[in-house]
Amino acid sequence: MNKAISAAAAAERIADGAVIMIGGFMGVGSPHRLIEELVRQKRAGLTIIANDSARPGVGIGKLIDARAVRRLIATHIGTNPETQRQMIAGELAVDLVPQGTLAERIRAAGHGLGGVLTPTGVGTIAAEGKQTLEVDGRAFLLEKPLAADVALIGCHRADYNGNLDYSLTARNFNPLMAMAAGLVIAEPDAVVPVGVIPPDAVVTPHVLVDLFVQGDHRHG
Amino acid sequence: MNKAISAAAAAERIADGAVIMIGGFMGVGSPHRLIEELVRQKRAGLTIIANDSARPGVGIGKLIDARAVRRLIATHIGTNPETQRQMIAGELAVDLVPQGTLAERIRAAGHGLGGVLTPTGVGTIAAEGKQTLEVDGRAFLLEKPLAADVALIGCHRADYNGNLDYSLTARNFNPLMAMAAGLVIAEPDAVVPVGVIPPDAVVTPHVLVDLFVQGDHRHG
Amino acid sequence: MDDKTIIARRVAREMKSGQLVNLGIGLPTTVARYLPTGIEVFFQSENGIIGMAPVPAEGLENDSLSDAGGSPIGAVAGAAAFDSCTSFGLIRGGHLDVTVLGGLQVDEQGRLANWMVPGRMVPGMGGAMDLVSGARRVIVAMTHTAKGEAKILPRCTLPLTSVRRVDLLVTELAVIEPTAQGLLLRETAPGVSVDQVLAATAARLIVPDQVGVMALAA
Amino acid sequence: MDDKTIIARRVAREMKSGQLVNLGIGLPTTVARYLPTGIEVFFQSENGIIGMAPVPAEGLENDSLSDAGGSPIGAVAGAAAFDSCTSFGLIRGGHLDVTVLGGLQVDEQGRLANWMVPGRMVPGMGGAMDLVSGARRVIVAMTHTAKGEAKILPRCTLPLTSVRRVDLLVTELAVIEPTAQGLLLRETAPGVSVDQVLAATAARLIVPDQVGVMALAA
Repeated sequence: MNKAISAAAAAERIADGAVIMIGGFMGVGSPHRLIEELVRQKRAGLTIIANDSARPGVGIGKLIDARAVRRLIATHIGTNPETQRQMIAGELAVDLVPQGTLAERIRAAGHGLGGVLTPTGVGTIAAEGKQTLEVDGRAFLLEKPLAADVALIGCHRADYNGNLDYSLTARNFNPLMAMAAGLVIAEPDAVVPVGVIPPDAVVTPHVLVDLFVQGDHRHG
Repeated sequence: MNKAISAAAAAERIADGAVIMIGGFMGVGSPHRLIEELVRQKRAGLTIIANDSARPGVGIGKLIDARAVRRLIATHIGTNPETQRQMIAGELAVDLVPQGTLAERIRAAGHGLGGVLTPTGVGTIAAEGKQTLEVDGRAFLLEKPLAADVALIGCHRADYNGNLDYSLTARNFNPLMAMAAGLVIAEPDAVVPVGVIPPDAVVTPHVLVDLFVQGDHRHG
Repeated sequence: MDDKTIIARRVAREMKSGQLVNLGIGLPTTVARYLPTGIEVFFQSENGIIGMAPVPAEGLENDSLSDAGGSPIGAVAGAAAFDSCTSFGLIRGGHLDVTVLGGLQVDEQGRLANWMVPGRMVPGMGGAMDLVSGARRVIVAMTHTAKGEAKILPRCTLPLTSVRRVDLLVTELAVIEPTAQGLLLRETAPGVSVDQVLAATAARLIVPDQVGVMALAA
Repeated sequence: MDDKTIIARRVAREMKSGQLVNLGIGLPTTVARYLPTGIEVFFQSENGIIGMAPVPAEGLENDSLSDAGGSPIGAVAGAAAFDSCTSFGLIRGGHLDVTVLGGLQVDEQGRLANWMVPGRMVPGMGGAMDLVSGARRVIVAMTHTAKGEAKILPRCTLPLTSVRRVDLLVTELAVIEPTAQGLLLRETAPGVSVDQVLAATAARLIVPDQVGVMALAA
């Protein structure tokens, strides 16, 4: 099963209006080539689930600039004035979620859990519309799983089978999202033979990865 | 802050009647020297939280043999006839928990969650005494966090600060337990200088580890 | 060919290349021996690995590498190791394509009991409840009867492993597919008649006009 | 010394060796510059690292290594990298000793509002709600007033970050400890009188017989 694909062909698998998780934190660890292909192919009406929308011209910010996004589920948009402008103008719906809660909701979807109870947000605006449960005398919000049609994963290496590893803070939401979407497309910095990533270093096992983007070749 | 300690001195920190998580799966990845010290020091009345009790004479089985355990919370005792004998004789209380649920309950405690909703066990004996919640039309059990006084962690390497890595299937419950107990004692195969375990390979960050057992020295 | 070999060889034919498969301890484990040529699957062991393989030779065992029964295993190139939460996240989250499990009883609703006999044998459920609740496809591999007693019953008398309907039941006599309408007899073993299967089954079986003959992997 | 430097230098004195510390973006980040000699703490950045350090020299930045604001950082020997669930597990699970956060308002119950001004500024809560709910010790580092308006109020007019009472509030004028009884004035800044603090504070302050003078880290 050959999972290697060009960024252009990978992006073609994604429909207008799709719900897409995109890894990265302020652009660090985001799958930049896939994002650029979605912009180039003029994808529209997307729902994006991500930590943030980075800055104009950077990472997910490029999708915002291109008005490809109808709804953004994120933890923070303070660094992107264009996201805020579109939100205030009513062109973009933004759901703000506490960061640890976003991580757990994505994980819950990927791990087959019906939800998790978190103390974060109890008694605040973040509790609106949510069930508050008391467990052993403490109050928690019931946070539901969050899944997507597609996950776009930035990673350090992919082996030919699709095993992935990550580098430093570029890991962030990527491995969580790789478990929570119907179609998982990874964009590695480098592709390596099977066995090069040792078993203990594999963070995302290959069975979770449907496709990975081939590298640009620089061999002489 | 020097976290290095002998197995004997580490075991002395653990009181009779303590609630102890012990990593390992059929003995693989268990902290064998710490277990042996608890037996040697005649610790009694313990509550052990672990995947299994291995076999007589092996791993946690040694604590069972020594009648050090009053209560065992585990997923499987079928491989240890002595555990079953003590249970049937009423000498040992055994709580059986589905394996994925045990893992999530320990994780929930370590991650500050009030619980998780799992489909596992709905409509079975495992649901007895638990709240069943419906979320978006599906039934789930509310599983509560499980914490301990002490966690005994088997690992591959510890650096001087207490960062841990693991090898192959010896990882199992160890990193989960290292987040879920008041006192965390690691037993590495080897101790290495800070920096030898690269940041991406650290599975248990040092801040979680209170003490680690020094190696037996074989230098010439 | 003994009963267990028949079962393992028939189950082996259910595997498709690229699938992630978890085989229970005992009979299910032997399915790996009979994978048809050209079929390459990845084996998960719930204690924390994808890419389980036999130890290639005596003396090459590793203390940190075992199956869920604690027996030494090997690993293929490209194996991945992980903790118990991730292992069961793969199972519960629908990332495991197939699990093959032994059984004590299966009922007319296709529900499995395989983890305890109250008052007599209480080994614990281990990973079985998660596997049956979470795997995309659950195959039960068990002998049709035990000491002459039927194990396929109108209703399980033993505690259930899950209320989820399993997908396929393979015995030495038959292949049965639990459906919303009931237990559908798909195939009989070579030389076994439909009446022989019915006689050995306490549950009602739906017998279609065409019942196939079990083909066994070599 | 400007107001923000006074605050950062006072907060720095709260750190104890061996602690795991998370510093918010902006003013809180500057606390790292003023750690007293001999105090060694570990800095977590919620985007997934323990052992954050400044980049040692220009040109040594790494594209895969940044703080929660997206700015390049370095790492100490013995740093650890992890995913967002683990990062917030550390925070929510009580493994983070101290978080230092900026504030828009703090009320008499010691509750913080720091993530939005409805209709005017909606950056999102990022990790702030988890940090305030989960850290063992929450220190708010903020200017005492904004454009002459009090920020320490009987009740926050802005949406709360958490209903949890924060542990310490450090401004350029005072150190205030929120308690079950109310806001306790612990220290005033050098040259600042109790009356000056009271005048700049809309909330009721409990003024003990002894109010100390803020000592600042060098």
